[in-house]
Amino acid sequence: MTVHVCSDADEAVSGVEDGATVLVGGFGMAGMPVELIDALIRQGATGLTVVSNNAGNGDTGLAALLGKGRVRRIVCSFPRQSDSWVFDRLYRAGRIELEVVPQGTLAERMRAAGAGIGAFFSPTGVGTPLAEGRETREIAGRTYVLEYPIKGDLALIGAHRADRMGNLVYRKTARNFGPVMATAATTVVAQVSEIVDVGAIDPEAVVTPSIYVDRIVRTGVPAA
Amino acid sequence: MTVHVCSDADEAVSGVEDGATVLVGGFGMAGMPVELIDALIRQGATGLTVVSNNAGNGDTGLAALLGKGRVRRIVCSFPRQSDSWVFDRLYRAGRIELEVVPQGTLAERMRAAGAGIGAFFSPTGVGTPLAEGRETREIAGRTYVLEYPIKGDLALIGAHRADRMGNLVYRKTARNFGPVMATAATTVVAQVSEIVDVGAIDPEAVVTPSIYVDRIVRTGVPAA
Amino acid sequence: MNTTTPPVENLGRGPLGKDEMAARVARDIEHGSYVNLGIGLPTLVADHLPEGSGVVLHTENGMLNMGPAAGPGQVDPDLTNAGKIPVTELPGAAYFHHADSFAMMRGGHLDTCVLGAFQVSATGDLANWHTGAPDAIPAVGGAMDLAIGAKKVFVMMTLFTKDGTPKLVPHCTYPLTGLGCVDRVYTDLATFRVGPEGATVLETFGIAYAELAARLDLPLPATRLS
Amino acid sequence: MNTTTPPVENLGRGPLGKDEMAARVARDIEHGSYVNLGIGLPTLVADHLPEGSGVVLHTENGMLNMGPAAGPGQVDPDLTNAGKIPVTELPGAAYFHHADSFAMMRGGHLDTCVLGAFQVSATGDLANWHTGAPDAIPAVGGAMDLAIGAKKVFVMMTLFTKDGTPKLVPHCTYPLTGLGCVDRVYTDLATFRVGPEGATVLETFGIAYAELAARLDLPLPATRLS
Repeated sequence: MTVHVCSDADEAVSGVEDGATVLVGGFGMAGMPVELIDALIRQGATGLTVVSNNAGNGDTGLAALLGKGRVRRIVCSFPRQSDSWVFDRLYRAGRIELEVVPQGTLAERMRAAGAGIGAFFSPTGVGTPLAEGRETREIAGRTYVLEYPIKGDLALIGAHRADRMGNLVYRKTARNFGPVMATAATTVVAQVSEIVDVGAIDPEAVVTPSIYVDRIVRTGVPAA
Repeated sequence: MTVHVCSDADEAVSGVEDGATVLVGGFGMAGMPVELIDALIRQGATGLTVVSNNAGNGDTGLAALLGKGRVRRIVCSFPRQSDSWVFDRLYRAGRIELEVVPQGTLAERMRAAGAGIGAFFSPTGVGTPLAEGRETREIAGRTYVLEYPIKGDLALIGAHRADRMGNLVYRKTARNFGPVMATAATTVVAQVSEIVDVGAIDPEAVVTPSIYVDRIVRTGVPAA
Repeated sequence: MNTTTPPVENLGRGPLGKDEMAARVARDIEHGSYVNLGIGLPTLVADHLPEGSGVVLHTENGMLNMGPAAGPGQVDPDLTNAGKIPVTELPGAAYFHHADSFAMMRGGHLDTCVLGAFQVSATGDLANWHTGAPDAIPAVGGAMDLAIGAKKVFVMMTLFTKDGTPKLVPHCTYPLTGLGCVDRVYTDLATFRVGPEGATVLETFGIAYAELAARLDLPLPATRLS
Repeated sequence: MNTTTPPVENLGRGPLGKDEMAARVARDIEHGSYVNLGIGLPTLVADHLPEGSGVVLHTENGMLNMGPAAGPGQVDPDLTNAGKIPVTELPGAAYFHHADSFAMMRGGHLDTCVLGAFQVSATGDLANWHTGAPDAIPAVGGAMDLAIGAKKVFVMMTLFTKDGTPKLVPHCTYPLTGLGCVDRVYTDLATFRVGPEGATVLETFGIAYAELAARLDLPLPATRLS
């Protein structure tokens, strides 16, 4: 349905319920929807499941959400980083559940959710601890593990530019998980640096078509 | 590996072996690589399996390839059209095998081949004759049918513009199957209306990255 | 609280013509929704969407915000709809490849899709791709993807074949396109809701409910829960 | 006809330094190939590709034709490599999202990927994501995708840990990243081929073959089929 152009990030994240599954874009800081995460902290929803590549860096953004105790469970590929002290402390204290998923499988499981695929056989992780106890199958001489979709109630993504219909383009490697998460959540919220008139984005260059986007909000260009 | 810029369509399709599986782009005439198909007819390979949305229109292009008796088997979603008389005649004479696949499943099976997915569960076609005798599974309350990848030895696609590295962009709905087929074949040949210098295509707007493209050839803009 | 509503009988008029059917479907398409109109009769619906409806049309060959059919001088062989008819592009359009286009459908992102049909069953099974004739060449195209590919699936068809056989049936006899996928059936004589509970009549056109029920070979309660 | 080739012993010199290892790997990367260089040691390989090699670097966070690390004044927070280091863009680059980027890897489209490792087995099993320490927080990132995601997988590592334990082993004791996925192992002391037939030495640096074989706990035939 028609995209809603929000006046601020607080409006953009209104209505998130306790226990929701939230897909959070970004790879490191590139594409990280910092203002939306800050607004989600103010909004107050708790008991969240967060799906994101990392488990927060430093003390801001996703790390701050974790630090406030709002996240019950995190699904990510690479939680352990030099500056993931907030997550590390929670994890070692047994105060957060962790599901580690190979990075490409994480992306493909969200793509499957967005594409209506019930499950898929992936060669990634076969024979490793991450596939232990899981269904495997040999197909044409190769072994695969069965992977299921990951669907969000909410996706928070950082894009570059939106038109007033909700078509999105990204910048460079900040594209990363945004276009995939936009297909995989019931409500998709994008923070962008610029909102332009309908017709100002080349239809050949649209990365996330408007159909996937529910709310957009213009925020300042995130600090480097 | 580095793309080869061919001097003509005949060079572009050289080396195709009898019995090869050839993915042929296009939806109707939009994106149909007519010059490459004509060159494939001259090249002479026979006993081919062709994967394409339609089974040829009129007497040219794919229909001509069929008409020459070079195609043993066709995998497509919509063979029967008002102008598919060449296919119709061969089919009714028992001189061509047909596998009918729902259009989206056809695209997704090629995507799976390109993405290294061993098989996937799709809701499309469940309970219909096209899923009869196939493996099904109920996942989260919905029934799915298991679909396998379709991989080509060769893909012939029609794009709009290439740079000299092989990055491709398309035009409007002529994009259709091209980007998917480009990921799903061992050798990918693209005919384009224009070859430009490296750097002349916006990296944000590349649709088929150069890694997927083996040979490019400039041909005239196909007649409407 | 559940209430029951009897069907609205629009008498003192004939059955709906094609354009009236299209207008009737258009009335049920929500403002700002994303819609796929199937080949044939459903294409007419586009002409009846009100000015400023904000409806965005999807064509499964890879486009959102498709415009009307191309007029003279507007034909571009690279820009067609799923029926291979030259069309136009509206501001805010987006192009994408076939895997992405059908992922959009299969993933349930379209709000509504409107399809033609040979038969629809009372429980919403759809048959619209194959007559089952033994010598017919099977051709499915995007029919099965569309059947399961929208939040709401509307069928638009005449209620009877030319020889008077009902197309809304207890069980489809033609090969199926999709199982339990249809939500509403818009016909020249009546509009129906179909689904797990069976068929109910929402309204009739130029025919009394009792006469309609008598001509159909299925249970058709006179009232429905709403 | 199969012939056998003894390993080349490069004596009269010490083991390879980091940059010499990187240069050695670079020599085996084909002109015009598409390559992913893992985080850490493998990143150095980029500096040793010859001018005009035509090699196109992939970074799994969504880019082809990545350029060198960003210099002062070139840093763009939206343009980083998989190690989150600011990088640059070369002409002919392309950006794509994560599902497309990992489809490219999983689908076997990269010609070569170069990875670091904790351990590699003689049959090509790779362990490079987890030390198995019970209190370690598991973090896999793209390691498992890379391990299976290229036509050829090269490992680049020192042959022994600091305390002298071999990292080329009969069977990995650390948790696996991938099964039978490594083709070649480039180390400071020797280059190996690994695979279903076990490990063979292609060349040594600053150590005689016999001494190398004695220090490793695995069968190491002195000749190989070629």
